[in-house]
Amino acid sequence: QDIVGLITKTEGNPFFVKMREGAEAKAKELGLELRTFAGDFDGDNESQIAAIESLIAAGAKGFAIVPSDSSAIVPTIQQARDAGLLVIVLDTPLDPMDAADATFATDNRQAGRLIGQWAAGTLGDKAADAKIAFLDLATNQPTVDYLRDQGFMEGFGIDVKDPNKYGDEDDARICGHEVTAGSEEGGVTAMETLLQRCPDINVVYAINEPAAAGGYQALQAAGVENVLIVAVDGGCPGVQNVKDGIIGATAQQYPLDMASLAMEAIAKFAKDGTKPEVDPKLGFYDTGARLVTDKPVAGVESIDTAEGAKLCWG
Amino acid sequence: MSEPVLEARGLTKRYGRVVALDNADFDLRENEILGVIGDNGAGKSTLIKALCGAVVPDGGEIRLGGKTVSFRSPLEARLAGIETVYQDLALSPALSIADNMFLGRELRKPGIMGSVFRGLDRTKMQKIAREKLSELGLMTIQNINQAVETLSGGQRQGVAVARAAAFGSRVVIMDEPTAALGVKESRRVLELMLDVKRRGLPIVLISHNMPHVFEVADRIHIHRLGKRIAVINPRDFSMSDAVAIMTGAMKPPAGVEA
Amino acid sequence: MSEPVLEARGLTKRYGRVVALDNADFDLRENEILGVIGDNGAGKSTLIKALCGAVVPDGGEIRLGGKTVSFRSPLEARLAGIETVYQDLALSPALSIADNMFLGRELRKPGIMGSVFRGLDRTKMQKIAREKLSELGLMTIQNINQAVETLSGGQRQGVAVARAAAFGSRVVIMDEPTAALGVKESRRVLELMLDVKRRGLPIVLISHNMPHVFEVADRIHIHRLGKRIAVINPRDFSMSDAVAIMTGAMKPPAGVEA
Amino acid sequence: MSDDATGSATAERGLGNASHGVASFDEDAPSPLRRIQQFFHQNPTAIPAIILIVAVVIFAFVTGGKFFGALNLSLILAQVTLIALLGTAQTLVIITAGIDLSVGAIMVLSSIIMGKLAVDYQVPVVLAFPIGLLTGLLCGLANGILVTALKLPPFIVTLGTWSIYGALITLVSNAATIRSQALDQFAPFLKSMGARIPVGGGAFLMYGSILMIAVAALVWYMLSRTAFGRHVYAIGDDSNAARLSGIQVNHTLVGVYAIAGLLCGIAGWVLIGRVGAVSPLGNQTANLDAITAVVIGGTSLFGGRGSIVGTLFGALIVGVFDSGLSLTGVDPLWRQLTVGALIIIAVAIDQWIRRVSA
Amino acid sequence: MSDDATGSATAERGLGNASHGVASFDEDAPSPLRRIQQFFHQNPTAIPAIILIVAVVIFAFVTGGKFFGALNLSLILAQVTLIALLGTAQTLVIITAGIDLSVGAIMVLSSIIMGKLAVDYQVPVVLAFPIGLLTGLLCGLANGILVTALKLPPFIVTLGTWSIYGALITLVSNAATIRSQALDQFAPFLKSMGARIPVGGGAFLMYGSILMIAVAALVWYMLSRTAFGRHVYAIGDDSNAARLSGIQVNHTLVGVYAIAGLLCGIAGWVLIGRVGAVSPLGNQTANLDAITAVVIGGTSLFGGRGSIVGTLFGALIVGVFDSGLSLTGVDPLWRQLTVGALIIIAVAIDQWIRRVSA
Ligand SMILES: Nc1ncnc2c1ncn2[C@@H]1O[C@H](COP(=O)(O)OP(=O)(O)OP(=O)(O)O)[C@@H](O)[C@H]1O
Ligand SMILES: Nc1ncnc2c1ncn2[C@@H]1O[C@H](COP(=O)(O)OP(=O)(O)OP(=O)(O)O)[C@@H](O)[C@H]1O
Ligand SMILES: [Mg+2]
Ligand SMILES: [Mg+2]
Repeated sequence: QDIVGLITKTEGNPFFVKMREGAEAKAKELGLELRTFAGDFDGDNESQIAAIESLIAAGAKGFAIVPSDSSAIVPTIQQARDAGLLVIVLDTPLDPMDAADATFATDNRQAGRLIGQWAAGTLGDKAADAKIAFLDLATNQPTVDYLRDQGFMEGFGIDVKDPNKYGDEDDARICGHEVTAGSEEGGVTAMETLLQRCPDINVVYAINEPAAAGGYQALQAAGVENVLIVAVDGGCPGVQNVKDGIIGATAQQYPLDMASLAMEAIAKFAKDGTKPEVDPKLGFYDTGARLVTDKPVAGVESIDTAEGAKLCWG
Repeated sequence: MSEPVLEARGLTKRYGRVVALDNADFDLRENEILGVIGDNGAGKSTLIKALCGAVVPDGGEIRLGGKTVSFRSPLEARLAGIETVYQDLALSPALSIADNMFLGRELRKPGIMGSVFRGLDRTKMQKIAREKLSELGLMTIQNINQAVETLSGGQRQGVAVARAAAFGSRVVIMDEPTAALGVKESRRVLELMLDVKRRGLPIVLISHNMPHVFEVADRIHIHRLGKRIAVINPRDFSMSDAVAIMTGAMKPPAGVEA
Repeated sequence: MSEPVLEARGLTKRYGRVVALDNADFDLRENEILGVIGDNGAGKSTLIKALCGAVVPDGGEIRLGGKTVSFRSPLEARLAGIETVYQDLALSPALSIADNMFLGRELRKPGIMGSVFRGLDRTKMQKIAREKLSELGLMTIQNINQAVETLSGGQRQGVAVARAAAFGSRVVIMDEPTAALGVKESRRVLELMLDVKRRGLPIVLISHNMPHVFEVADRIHIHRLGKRIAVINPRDFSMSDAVAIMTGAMKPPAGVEA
Repeated sequence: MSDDATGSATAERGLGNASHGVASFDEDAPSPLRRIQQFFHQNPTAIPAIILIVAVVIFAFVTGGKFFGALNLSLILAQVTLIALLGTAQTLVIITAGIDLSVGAIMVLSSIIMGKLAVDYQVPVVLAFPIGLLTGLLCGLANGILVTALKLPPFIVTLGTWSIYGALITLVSNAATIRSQALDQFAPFLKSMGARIPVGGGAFLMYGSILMIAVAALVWYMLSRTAFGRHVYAIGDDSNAARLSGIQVNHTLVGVYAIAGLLCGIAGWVLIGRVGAVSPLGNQTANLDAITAVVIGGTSLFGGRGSIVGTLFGALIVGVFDSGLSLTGVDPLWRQLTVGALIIIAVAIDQWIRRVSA
Repeated sequence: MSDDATGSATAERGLGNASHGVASFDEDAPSPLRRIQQFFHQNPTAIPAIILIVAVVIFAFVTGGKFFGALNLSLILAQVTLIALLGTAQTLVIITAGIDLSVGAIMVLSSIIMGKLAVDYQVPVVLAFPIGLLTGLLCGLANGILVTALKLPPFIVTLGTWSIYGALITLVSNAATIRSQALDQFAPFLKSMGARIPVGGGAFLMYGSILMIAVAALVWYMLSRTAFGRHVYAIGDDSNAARLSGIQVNHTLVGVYAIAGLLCGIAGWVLIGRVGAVSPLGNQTANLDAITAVVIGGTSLFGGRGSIVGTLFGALIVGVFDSGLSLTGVDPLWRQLTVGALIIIAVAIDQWIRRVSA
């Protein structure tokens, strides 16, 4: 039996739990022996290095990894590739992207753009004097954090200045950025803080749906109505929240697809040595991000929550 | 000879490779002050710790009022009426004098506040503590709520002694109660001991101060190398003989040999 | 009257609202044993701590061999030749006897191992420690590398006393060196003190044990309420008079009043 | 008495008319600074209170009054509620000279058990809720038993159980969030602590904050007015002396850890209300925040000294700094830096004041 | 001598021919269990060694020998290198009865200063490298000065500086990683500690591991063979006694924190080699891992006792468990749970053995 690996960022996040379930099912179907690893926290590079080393030592054929530190893991991935392993990066591309054999990911900037365009479209003329709160991930701005944030701004029509960094913009519509660690608790506190700075907030961008749910909770508690909340992820509770009108729209990702595609690619590589193809323009295989909303906006492609619920994870 | 109140036979206690108690015997009679003397490390403190539940002996038997007892904690010994002043005092520095006196036997408020809410009756405890301290004439404490750590060494010793004297109902044990005390303070503790004796309680006094022991003790238990080697009457022996027996310079004469 | 070796004038030290030293004077002469007596809390320990740099006095002057000194740490006093046995011993329990004896004055290996690599000459330190301990006839230590915490209270006191006696070059101060000791052990410490005196070093002995003080002291400094109230010659005064002066029962007679 | 027992007797003849007065010294007027120091020394909980007031005043100026908004003050109280609850649990443990690194994990685990039972298994909330609290109690009990029965250092025990409870969180929850709507449907009671009572002027009081204050008052009563509380202090002070004084040290310690666990369970309930959902994410820093609140509140990590009131002030101080800095528009990064510095400064002032003999 | 000083003199007449023998007791044969306990009591570092050996043997069986692969053993050594280095720094501090929560942050900060200077500002590596180490030293020095000059508890000081150094990491690095290629171009020296020397059979030795062992040996020498080391133990044992014995407590403490900082700087260098890049992320759990290694290695959190060798074993134990469990194919979640339990068990065994009077 060929050994394959799956290395995720953490253990506790439903996104990675789903990814692992997808990989497990696929590996079983293909007759592969799957070894799974995870870091202790988001950003735990050391554990991922150790995981790659044990996979090399175990003689694995290849592995899929969601990198915690997309540039610092590159030298270790190079080692694995030098040792003949097929390395497929999931969800968060490496920096540089071609350091992996293939990348199966959502285009996070595009996902951000989708919700930005949708928000701008929904507001219409009022977009010109919107007040936007940003519920971001962490103070050190990891890749997904700035990609989604800046994508949203692009979609919404805000000058992003440095496209790889948020916080340097001078658009008056931006109320402020607060970090949430991607959790409900963080979302509540961050929203409370931002509400004090601008009580007239009417658009909320959230890094993911838990942070959005927390933000909603804080808005509700403060009695602030009619706020447009957008997020990225597309987990089942998130889609449900879109359906319930809590979140206006979310950009859905497909972690199950990423994982099972990766397992198939490694199985193929183990059999005949062929490496997966990637979109030459994007530089990675886009597993797609679809906008889920029940209030479609002209010019922004979207699916409704019923369909979103069928495709959702976690 | 009256029946012993507290009696022990064949106590042994081992700390790793050190045998602190080696088949030791002990007898305390009604209404007496029993002096216990012995070299440093002879096992005196270990002996009384075994008697009051602070260490569980490896072997041997302890009888209180004729009944075999086996204390697994100082609390049990205390409930049986044995109060002890430990060599290292056993006070909680950050707690007040009153708190320390009632530690582990706090009084609760009467009525529902005490039974349901388990509230402490602090006024009553402070009153009793003040009474006990002044009744024993031991010292003039200005503030019964002062933390024990703010007291001088002598005053602390006083609190420990007063606690034991106030609450002992069967036996009071004092392990070197005057070691850190000045002349005046030592005198008060000796007077207190005679006072407690007058109240009918037997006392065990461990001390390196021979004049003190010879002054107040009715009988003297001499401890050597982990066991009792003699019990003498201070009226029959001179201090120098007691020291000679204690240090092994002289064989205990027949009749007093334990 | 010889010139004082160590002398202090008008020392004061305040702990919050407690005045531990209240304008206290002190004189130690060449080649004498000076007894210091006083009630608990009179300020004796604070006085000698001020003399050996362990506390910095709020005011007053200290002169060593006629020169004004002001020690900001025990190390400075030690470098000036003053060695102290503290009431609470000041040993490091987990370190060995030899380590404790040389703590803060370790010997380094000769040559490059010592000067560059700063290696300790453990063999030599152990040898000297063993020599000092047996030269002083104080005890038969089986293993000089034993941790101090495995020693009995008496043995620990012995190590502290031996350390001070071995390294003091100007003055040796002992704060209640026999408080925890048995009769035999106390005797050895007293002998050791006379021995140190024969070697020409003056000694300060603080003790609550009047017979001990009267036995070895050449002069007795009586401390009361934070200051020296008298200096007496033990040959001219009885113990009871000294105690009376010390406790305030008797006014210090003219001539000895400090 | 033997004929030669004369030594002490003769020495003590001098005691005949010894003065029995207590030593008294004349005290000259202390400097004003010294006097302030003395005041605080006698009223230790006043220190964090003063630091808090000074911080509030400064921020009120810097933010041009915005800080003093009724809403802002209400928010600060709501935001510190969880840390204050965990801090209360932590204070109990730290007074015994222990430490509990697992408080955050116990809180989240309890909230998940409640929510999961009520929503996914549709257990009636009258059962699910107490089972959730019981989970907290049992987790604390396990800590206490390991600490006393195996005589392990609390740091190690709770480091280990932190890992274990953390893994249980993921296992039990399957890393899935229980949504607000699902709670509304099956167990709105679990969300009740997040509700707010308006008190006028935009200010509000969260039910959870009221519960927190009630719990803190109860624990304060327990610590300062019951025998159990005296025993807790005595154990932290000197556990050997406490044992010799007849205190059942192990029983008391197990009790302390179990109560701390129960308080974490209660915090789990408040967490659900505050977040509006049951989520396995987050609260990784809750332990450290709680310990910080306790220490700023003047409780000694070496045990025996400390108070619940101090911890509440400690939590408020951190909350006020966080909120004040964010209102002045300080970037989260600089906020992190400033809060770090402020912790050190707050404790430095505290230490200076306590050092009465300085 | 005054005429009435007779008490003690008469009592001591009896001393004339006192026996001068040392007390001796007959010792009956101890049980084998007791004998094992006694052996370990006299050789405390043997305990983690034995635990380690037992763990290795068990894993070798369970994984069918795979665990014993030369490559696998090499990997474990490489993987524990950083924790062992930080643990060495932490051991120094913990022996003084302190704690340093900022070790992980200092390590990352030092690595960023080196990398940033060498790559972004193109400072020659002969300058950038020592400046990076100096950063570590200065961070440690700051900790030490705060602990001694302000007399603050080390827990608070390093909690605060952890926050501060953490913020500095983000500020200095601008949250950007310095890539492997850039290092290769401007400062390959910074990556050198990650290079591996093959030692046959697939096994290898990372340069960083050799450096770690050399550093640990040096610190071991310092602790056990120099006066400074004796003073460090004495301070942790009883800092007041140490001061009275003439030790310059504050100087020594500042030295300890500064050396710990320098060791973290060295760890930062190894970190660059191990990762192959300079990254501001990560190492949030490095503190806790290092403390865990120290405690499993038998160093007391209350100070005065402990050894570097123990810490190395402690780090290896955690590494072996982690690797062994992952080789047996245990799911990461269960692994977290098991490691938590194993920490408790390892320390429990250790405690049992140390309790010689049990
Ligand atoms: N907890 C302990 N662990 C190990 N050894 C101990 C312990 N307690 C006492 N010992 C040893 O047991 C022996 C007897 O000690 P013990 O304290 O009973 O002597 P003692 O007669 O009270 O002496 P002293 O007059 O100095 O108080 C000593 O050798 C001592 O070192
Ligand atoms: N560190 C301290 N902090 C506060 N008060 C202190 C401190 N050290 C001593 N004192 C107080 O100073 C006074 C003098 O104490 P000191 O120890 O000098 O007395 P002493 O004469 O040595 O008494 P003893 O015979 O009991 O040893 C006492 O009232 C004591 O409580
Ligand atoms: Mg004793
Ligand atoms: Mg004294």
